[in-house]
Amino acid sequence: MATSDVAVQNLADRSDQKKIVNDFSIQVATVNGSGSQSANNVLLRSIFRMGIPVSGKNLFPSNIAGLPTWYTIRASKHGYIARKKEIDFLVAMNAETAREDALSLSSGAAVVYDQPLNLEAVRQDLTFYPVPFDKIVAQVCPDAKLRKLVKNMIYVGVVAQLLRMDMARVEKEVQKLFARKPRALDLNMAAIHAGWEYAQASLTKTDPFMVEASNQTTGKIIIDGNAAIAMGAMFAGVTVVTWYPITPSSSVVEQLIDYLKRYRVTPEGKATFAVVQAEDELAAIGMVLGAGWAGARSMTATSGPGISLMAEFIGLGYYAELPGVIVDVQRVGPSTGLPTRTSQGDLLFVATLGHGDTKHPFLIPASVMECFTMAMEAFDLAERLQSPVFLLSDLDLGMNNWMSEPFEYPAEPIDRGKVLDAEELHKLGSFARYKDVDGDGVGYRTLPGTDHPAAAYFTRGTGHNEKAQYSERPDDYQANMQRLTRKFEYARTLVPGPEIVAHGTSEIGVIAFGTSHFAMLESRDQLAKEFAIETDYLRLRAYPFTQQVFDFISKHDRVYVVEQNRDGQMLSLLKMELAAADIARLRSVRHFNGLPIDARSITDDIISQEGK
Amino acid sequence: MATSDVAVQNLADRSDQKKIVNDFSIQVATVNGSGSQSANNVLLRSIFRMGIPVSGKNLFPSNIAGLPTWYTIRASKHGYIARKKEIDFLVAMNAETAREDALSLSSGAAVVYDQPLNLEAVRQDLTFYPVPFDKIVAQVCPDAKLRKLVKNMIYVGVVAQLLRMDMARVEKEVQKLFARKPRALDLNMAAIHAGWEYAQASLTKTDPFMVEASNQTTGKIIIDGNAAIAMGAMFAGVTVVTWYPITPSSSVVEQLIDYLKRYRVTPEGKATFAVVQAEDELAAIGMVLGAGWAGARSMTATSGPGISLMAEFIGLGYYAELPGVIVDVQRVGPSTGLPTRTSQGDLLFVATLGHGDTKHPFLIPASVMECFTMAMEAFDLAERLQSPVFLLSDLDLGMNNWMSEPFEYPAEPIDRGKVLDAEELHKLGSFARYKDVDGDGVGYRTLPGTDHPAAAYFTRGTGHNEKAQYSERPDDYQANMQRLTRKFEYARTLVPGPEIVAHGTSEIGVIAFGTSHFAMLESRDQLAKEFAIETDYLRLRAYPFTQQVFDFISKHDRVYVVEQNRDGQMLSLLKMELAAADIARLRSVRHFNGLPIDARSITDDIISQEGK
Amino acid sequence: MATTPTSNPPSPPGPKTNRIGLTVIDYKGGKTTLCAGCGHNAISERIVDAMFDMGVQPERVMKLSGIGCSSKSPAYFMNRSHSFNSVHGRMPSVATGAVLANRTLTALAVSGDGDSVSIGIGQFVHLMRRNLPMIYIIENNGVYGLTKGQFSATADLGSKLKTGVINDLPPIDICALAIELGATFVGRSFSGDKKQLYNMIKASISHKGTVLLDVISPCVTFNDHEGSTKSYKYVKEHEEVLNEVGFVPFFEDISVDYDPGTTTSVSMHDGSQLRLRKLEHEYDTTDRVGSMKLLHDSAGRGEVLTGVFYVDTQKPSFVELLNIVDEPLGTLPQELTRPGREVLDKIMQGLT
Amino acid sequence: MATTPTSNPPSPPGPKTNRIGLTVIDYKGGKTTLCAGCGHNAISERIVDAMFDMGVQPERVMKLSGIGCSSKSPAYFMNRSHSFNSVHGRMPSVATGAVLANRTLTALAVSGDGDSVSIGIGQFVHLMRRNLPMIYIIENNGVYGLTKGQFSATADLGSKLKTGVINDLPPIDICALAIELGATFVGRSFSGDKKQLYNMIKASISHKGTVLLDVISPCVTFNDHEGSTKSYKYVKEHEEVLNEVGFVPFFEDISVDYDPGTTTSVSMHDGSQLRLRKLEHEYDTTDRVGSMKLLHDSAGRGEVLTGVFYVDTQKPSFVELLNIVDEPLGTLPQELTRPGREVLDKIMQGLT
Ligand SMILES: Cc1ncc(C[n+]2csc(CCOP(=O)(O)OP(=O)(O)O)c2C)c(N)n1
Ligand SMILES: Cc1ncc(C[n+]2csc(CCOP(=O)(O)OP(=O)(O)O)c2C)c(N)n1
Ligand code: SF4
Ligand code: SF4
Ligand SMILES: [Mg+2]
Ligand SMILES: [Mg+2]
Repeated sequence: MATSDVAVQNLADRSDQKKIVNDFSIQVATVNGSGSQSANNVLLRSIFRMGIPVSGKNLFPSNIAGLPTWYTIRASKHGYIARKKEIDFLVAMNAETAREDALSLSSGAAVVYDQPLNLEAVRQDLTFYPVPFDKIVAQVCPDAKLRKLVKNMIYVGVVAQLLRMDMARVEKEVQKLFARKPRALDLNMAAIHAGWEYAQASLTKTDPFMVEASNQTTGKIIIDGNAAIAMGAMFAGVTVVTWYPITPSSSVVEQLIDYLKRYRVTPEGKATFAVVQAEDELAAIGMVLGAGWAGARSMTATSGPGISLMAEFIGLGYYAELPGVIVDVQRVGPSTGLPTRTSQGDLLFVATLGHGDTKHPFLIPASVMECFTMAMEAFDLAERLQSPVFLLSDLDLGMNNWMSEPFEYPAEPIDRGKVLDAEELHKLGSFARYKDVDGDGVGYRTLPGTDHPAAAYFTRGTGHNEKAQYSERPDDYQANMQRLTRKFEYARTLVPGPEIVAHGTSEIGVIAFGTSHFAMLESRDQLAKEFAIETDYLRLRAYPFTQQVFDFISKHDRVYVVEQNRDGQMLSLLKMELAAADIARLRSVRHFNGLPIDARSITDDIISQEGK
Repeated sequence: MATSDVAVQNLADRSDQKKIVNDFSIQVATVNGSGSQSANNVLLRSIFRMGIPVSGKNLFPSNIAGLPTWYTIRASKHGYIARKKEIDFLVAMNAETAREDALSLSSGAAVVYDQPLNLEAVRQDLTFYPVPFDKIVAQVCPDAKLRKLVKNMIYVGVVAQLLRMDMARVEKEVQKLFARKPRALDLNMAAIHAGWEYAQASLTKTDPFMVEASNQTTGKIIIDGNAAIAMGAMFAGVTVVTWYPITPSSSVVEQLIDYLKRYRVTPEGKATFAVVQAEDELAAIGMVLGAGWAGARSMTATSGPGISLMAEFIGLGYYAELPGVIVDVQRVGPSTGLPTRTSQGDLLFVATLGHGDTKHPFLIPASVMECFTMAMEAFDLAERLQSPVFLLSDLDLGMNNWMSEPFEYPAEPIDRGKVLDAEELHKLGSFARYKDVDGDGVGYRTLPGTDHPAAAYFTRGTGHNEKAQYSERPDDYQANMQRLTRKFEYARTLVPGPEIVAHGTSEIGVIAFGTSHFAMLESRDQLAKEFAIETDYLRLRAYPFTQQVFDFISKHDRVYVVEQNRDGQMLSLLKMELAAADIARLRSVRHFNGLPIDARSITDDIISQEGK
Repeated sequence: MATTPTSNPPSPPGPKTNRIGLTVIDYKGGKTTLCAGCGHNAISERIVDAMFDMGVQPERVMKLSGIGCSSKSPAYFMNRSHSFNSVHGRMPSVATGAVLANRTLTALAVSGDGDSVSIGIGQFVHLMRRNLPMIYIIENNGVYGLTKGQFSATADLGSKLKTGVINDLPPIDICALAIELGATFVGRSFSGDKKQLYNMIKASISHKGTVLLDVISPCVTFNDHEGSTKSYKYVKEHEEVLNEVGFVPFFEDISVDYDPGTTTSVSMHDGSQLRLRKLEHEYDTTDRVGSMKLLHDSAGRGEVLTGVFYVDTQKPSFVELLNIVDEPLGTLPQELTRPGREVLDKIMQGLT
Repeated sequence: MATTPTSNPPSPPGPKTNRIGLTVIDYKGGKTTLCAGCGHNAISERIVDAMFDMGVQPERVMKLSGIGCSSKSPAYFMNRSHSFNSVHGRMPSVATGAVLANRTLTALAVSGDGDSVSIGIGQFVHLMRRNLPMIYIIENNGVYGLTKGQFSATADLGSKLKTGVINDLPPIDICALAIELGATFVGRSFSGDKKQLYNMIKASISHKGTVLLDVISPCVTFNDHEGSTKSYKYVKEHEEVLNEVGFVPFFEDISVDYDPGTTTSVSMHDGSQLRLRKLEHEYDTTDRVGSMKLLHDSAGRGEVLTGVFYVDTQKPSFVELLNIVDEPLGTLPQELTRPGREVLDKIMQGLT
């Protein structure tokens, strides 16, 4: 299998080398279940702690053990943290893929490999570093059963030495990792040292790649998007969490359980939350809506197949006006698709989920920071709108480690929307659940248990009038549906607006969102530097679109909408809302092979559409 | 509750009457469960058999007995069979709604009513015919328990007399209905006669409405859309039918069971079909796909909520390429909505049903004739495309009686698509399930049980290569998805094209589909006659759109897309595919109060958009 | 203002009030839209009686249901309680969420055999496993009333529809299943047995886990299942007149009253016989395996056993297992649901 | 060309063939991608053995599954059979459709406890009711292997995950449930009991209704449930080194061999003990109520009973109930599936 989407390279003369510092990507090719994750983490964190911007991407198969896995670390002094198409430094640990892995490298790349693989025979234009892993591991690890695992730390030592990394830094990261496991610490440390020493003694560095200490990451944190969402949910005051395990969303809730157990238990030892592993996604969303109806801040996390199963209930949520937050960590569909690959493929489906006329707001975090903040916003929105609200993350954001500024404590208190309590009811005398009192399409609700004889109302998915009474009257139905449209317009004013970078001079605009953001940033630099094309940039952060989005589009001749799906789903959503004159400005850039989008793919596509 | 969407009328002077022949609507207001259906049928069929074009629409509540129901019969010498907003002749049998029913009539309408209701006090501008139903029924029906039922036939007699209908014709229809129930026949016949005689003796006709024999319906049949689909399915050779009861689709399968039992049993008494009442819609569609995979022509029928529940499986069907026909008899959503009202509200949802990038073809019958023919086409399409294909009917078409030319026996044999049998495999030696051999995106498949060692392949919803082997390779995934796009383009060439009526001179085009068709036809006449606006007309019959659709749009300045949903779903689908210049031509006309669309609503909307 | 001291005047003979001072009117619902004589209406009445007599405050009750005639019935009792008529077959999940959001309320769920046993059996099974504190009434008529009488998964083997279709699949015994799966209060009654049903609901109100009541509730409109011996008398005599399904004859409610330990036969509207056997007073309701055997044996004899079959007051309920605070989660103040600044700081520290 | 007549030459010592002349290779599948030592692999091998020995033609078999490690396993046996790996929890419906389309094939379904008992219990229940002719194997490990080890609805009460989470909900006994619901061939085995499992599959092949085999199949990677006595030995000794879940140690297959009527304890990879009790040869497999009681009683004793519990060869299968033609519906010729012109004419006549 290809390690990347770069075609197998032709041989080419090795070009003259000069030092390439803090600007390259490392790929570790191994098999899953072999325990390489800790090793890769040590590498990533060591470079990060040396002050160089990094990103790590895990490309793993959909099984538990024994299949090819690639972990890519990109170090970039420019701060580029999107996937880079080209691999500069390969660690080939997997016999099955080693040949193809090596063949798809660019000329000039370096390869550390397990000696018996004899990779140097494959090409002449790479730098090869054979390492006798088995021999080395046997020396540091007497227990044969553990060797497969410990072997990984040996490549950490080798790579660290070859890249001229700061060994003290590496040691610190290992110490952190194994802080509470002294035996493991000793073993792993010994392995790293053995690798380092082997490299120092037996390998001659001829590749150009080097790490040099910098100060670009001071104060920054590393976290994955799923954990950041979990954290946001906790600080949003979530009280009922339901889930059904599915890759890549499981860790949202697993991490959330961790946080909640630690920080959301009363001094008496009681939980201020309930987490339920439901029997499936239908049940998970049913619980969310039941809980939201009864007053809880409720959420579930899932991925595509779960979204499909939630369709009927989400329609109920829209029409019966029930709050709830649904986190969709998108993976490649349709159907089971590639469950361990990333995608932005659920946009259109989510926006109109459910039969009949439905419309749902969604938020699209582009960073772990936004995973945190938008998780909180989603809960406020859901309760203010009394409707299901989606948080559309993806596998790339959710399961990979990203660096970030530390998160900030929420400045605003929790907003629970329009809820009448007994006292207010007492003043009002009565209330009509679905009456548009404020003209924003949102009625006032009461919670079960409200101690007032007029508090109760009947919630249903069938036609109803303002007083929540059953009605099949054409006028009641139509008025209610029109109010729901008004509510959606109101949502437009509440959702986070786009982030815009505009010089005001460019005739070309680009629109991206979510994890395409970082590739987009890099691509804009490429366009500017390599092709002298300046672009204005709008990063969408939510649906429905706010007015700024329309304004941005109408201000540019050509607007490229960049997305990670086949059918141009965001483009479709835009077309549904835009005037024809503005639609004429739109162009589409799509990436949908399951790998995170990279800058080069965007740049190439735009350049070809620009006819350059 | 309003019987129609006409606002309650102000009093107005009764205009001078002249005879209005074969051009009016009758509404019978009653409660459901009271057995009025036979009576209404006799009325409808009698007028029909007198040679006048008719249509009947049942507006019923979502319960079993005791709530208001309205049945409307429109007689139209012009052949208009859409719902008419105004009621000309009311039969007010329901005390609960009688007042409002009468108040919403246009001035000059006639009202037959149950004497104790004292309706004549309500307005002065109507013609009132009080009838002492209880007294009359007591005379003809000694069994008190049956009187509620028999009462209905009395109004048939009254109305028949007042409209000057041909009593012999009425008698024939009653005879047909009760052919095998002599006691019921006698009782009902007596009731009709009693009604007739009462009217003749005690009522003086002062309204203008009359039925006169004509020859406009010679040779025509009357049938509901659901039965027509059932018939189509049987002649399509359906072999596996699964369902879960839901209004308004249940009768598709109930009628199909009837047909199959009668016409699809071998001389040995064995069934050439299997019908399963599944435990829910997830199971129903799972069975359809399993059966389609194993070679059956399989189908299910459902409505909105069922479609929502099928989302995950439909995505599997798209991606694993499994044939199956899904009949969606649309009702009002979202959620349970108005389960007994009509809508065209599932278009957008169905078109992209399932998470990830999915696209599904659908056919949209506008008549009972097309219910029959398109049901057959759907099966051919599903097997030729190896994909789920939807038939989007609606409650109005499915559950109401429509007149039609008799159906014609299919001219073409069944087309089962690309299936390799053992013999062909023997010649080929091997096959690759997902290889695009013919360039149309459709591979060849084999059925389980094919007696050849190379026949088997592995069907899955996960990534796969041409040989149906598991693959997570980016290139395999992308190539496969691109082939599926090709297949959808191929579908564009197979689905039925639109029906176009164009003079070639008009700058205004109108687009409608499904049951909006008849209101559209009438509205075009209104536009022409009342406003001198000539329109060209394109009736969509399928998605994806064929080239003619694009051509039609680009040939007109303004194109009104008429549909029965809130969000302009067909408009959205068009916008997704059209060039911006053509999108600029589109206007939207939407009707979404649960009542079948009527010509006047369309005309008014177009006129106001035309600024007239 | 006059301040003449008076002795307590004899209270005017007003309507009867219960221990919290409410009248039965305070427990009423909207006018039913179900068929006259439908068993479901009788059950609604028993709910009202039991809730009134137990003095449950209506505002402390939440009603939950799926979709079906039965699931509509919460609209016809206790208007002063919040109610959630959800989607078909998935009420258990909605109830679970609602109970977790507010554990202090009494959750009263009403569902049908189609809603709970056909489409809904998956959620039903898992609800039973969890022992969620709630009262779950299945108004069991063996058919889908609201969609005009198709068989549900509790239809008896050999039952016949008006259309002539015969049910050839075995019925699911809801009670045996519930006990098998872990429900802690399981009983069966009959909509027409006012006393037994009333008492069962009363008993349910104080139970701390899942109460599952399977209440046989005839569908007078579509229940022409041929029972043990007879066919639908009324139809038989008048069959020629009944020319269409659209006609719904008006039926009187059926009711029975018989002693524990005895068997009685009830004539259903369709003329068929329902053989009910009431458990003895001294029956041991804590013997799980024994109760299941009893159910299997009596089903084998063609009897519909009624009574409370199994009670377990020891098994922790789902909210106990989750160890949640005593107050409703839904209305906890921000102080309890949003950790302080120091917590975020601490987490951030750990991530650098 | 030489035409020298020869006597039959002694056939070269080739691989063993079965009664239809195929070798065991013809029953093999692709290389497994499951963890080494996973119980599911052992079950695949037994399927191959049984199918080979019974001489079932692989082209006459269709394999069906849902989603999970277990559900992947059809890719690892019998490549010459069509296979359908469908969606999570809904395989029973797919199987139903497939069997109806071609009743002449042997349907072999493989699923997991998560796939069939958690998400899938609804379809499972209804499949059992229908007695669809198929072999349904649940590879039961009490966890969701493929999503990294969360509890399924068959996890034992008190089981503990690596993360420390404890299962506090009662397990569903698939066999008792299947018998309750009407399955006609119900048994339980253990992936490591080669002989018993092999024989059970062999017996299944000729049964005419639903065969439900609950096969305990340890998940070596995520199964650290604390069983009766011991904890996960290997992990205990090296726990400090096992720093991440990503590491999957290589395990040998577990296997057992013991006599009917006896009890044996098996050491699982996690060091826990699984107590298996094999039914006596003379056990009465036709006593439905008795078999359920036996299962309940043995579960109460903490034993995992193995063997065939219940067989009913009389109950008609679903395809028999549907009275469909003997040939596959899927390939009936148009002559049989499209009625003639006269039929349409007749229907049209009736509508005028
Ligand atoms: C997803 C879905 N499928 C089908 C329906 C149609 N439907 C409404 S009620 C009902 C059956 C109700 O049966 P039951 O629960 O037994 O209630 P009853 O009417 O008999 O009291 C069905 C199938 C629906 N509402 N939703
Ligand atoms: C609708 C849906 N939800 C969740 C998942 C994720 N998922 C894949 S396999 C699995 C559990 C499998 O458990 P089991 O059936 O016991 O199989 P095992 O892996 O243990 O053999 C889950 C939850 C999915 N594929 N589809
Ligand atoms: S149809 Fe049956 S279940 Fe529904 S209301 Fe009428 S009697 Fe009751
Ligand atoms: S994770 Fe468990 S169930 Fe899955 S393959 Fe590995 S051992 Fe088997
Ligand atoms: Mg029912
Ligand atoms: Mg499992």
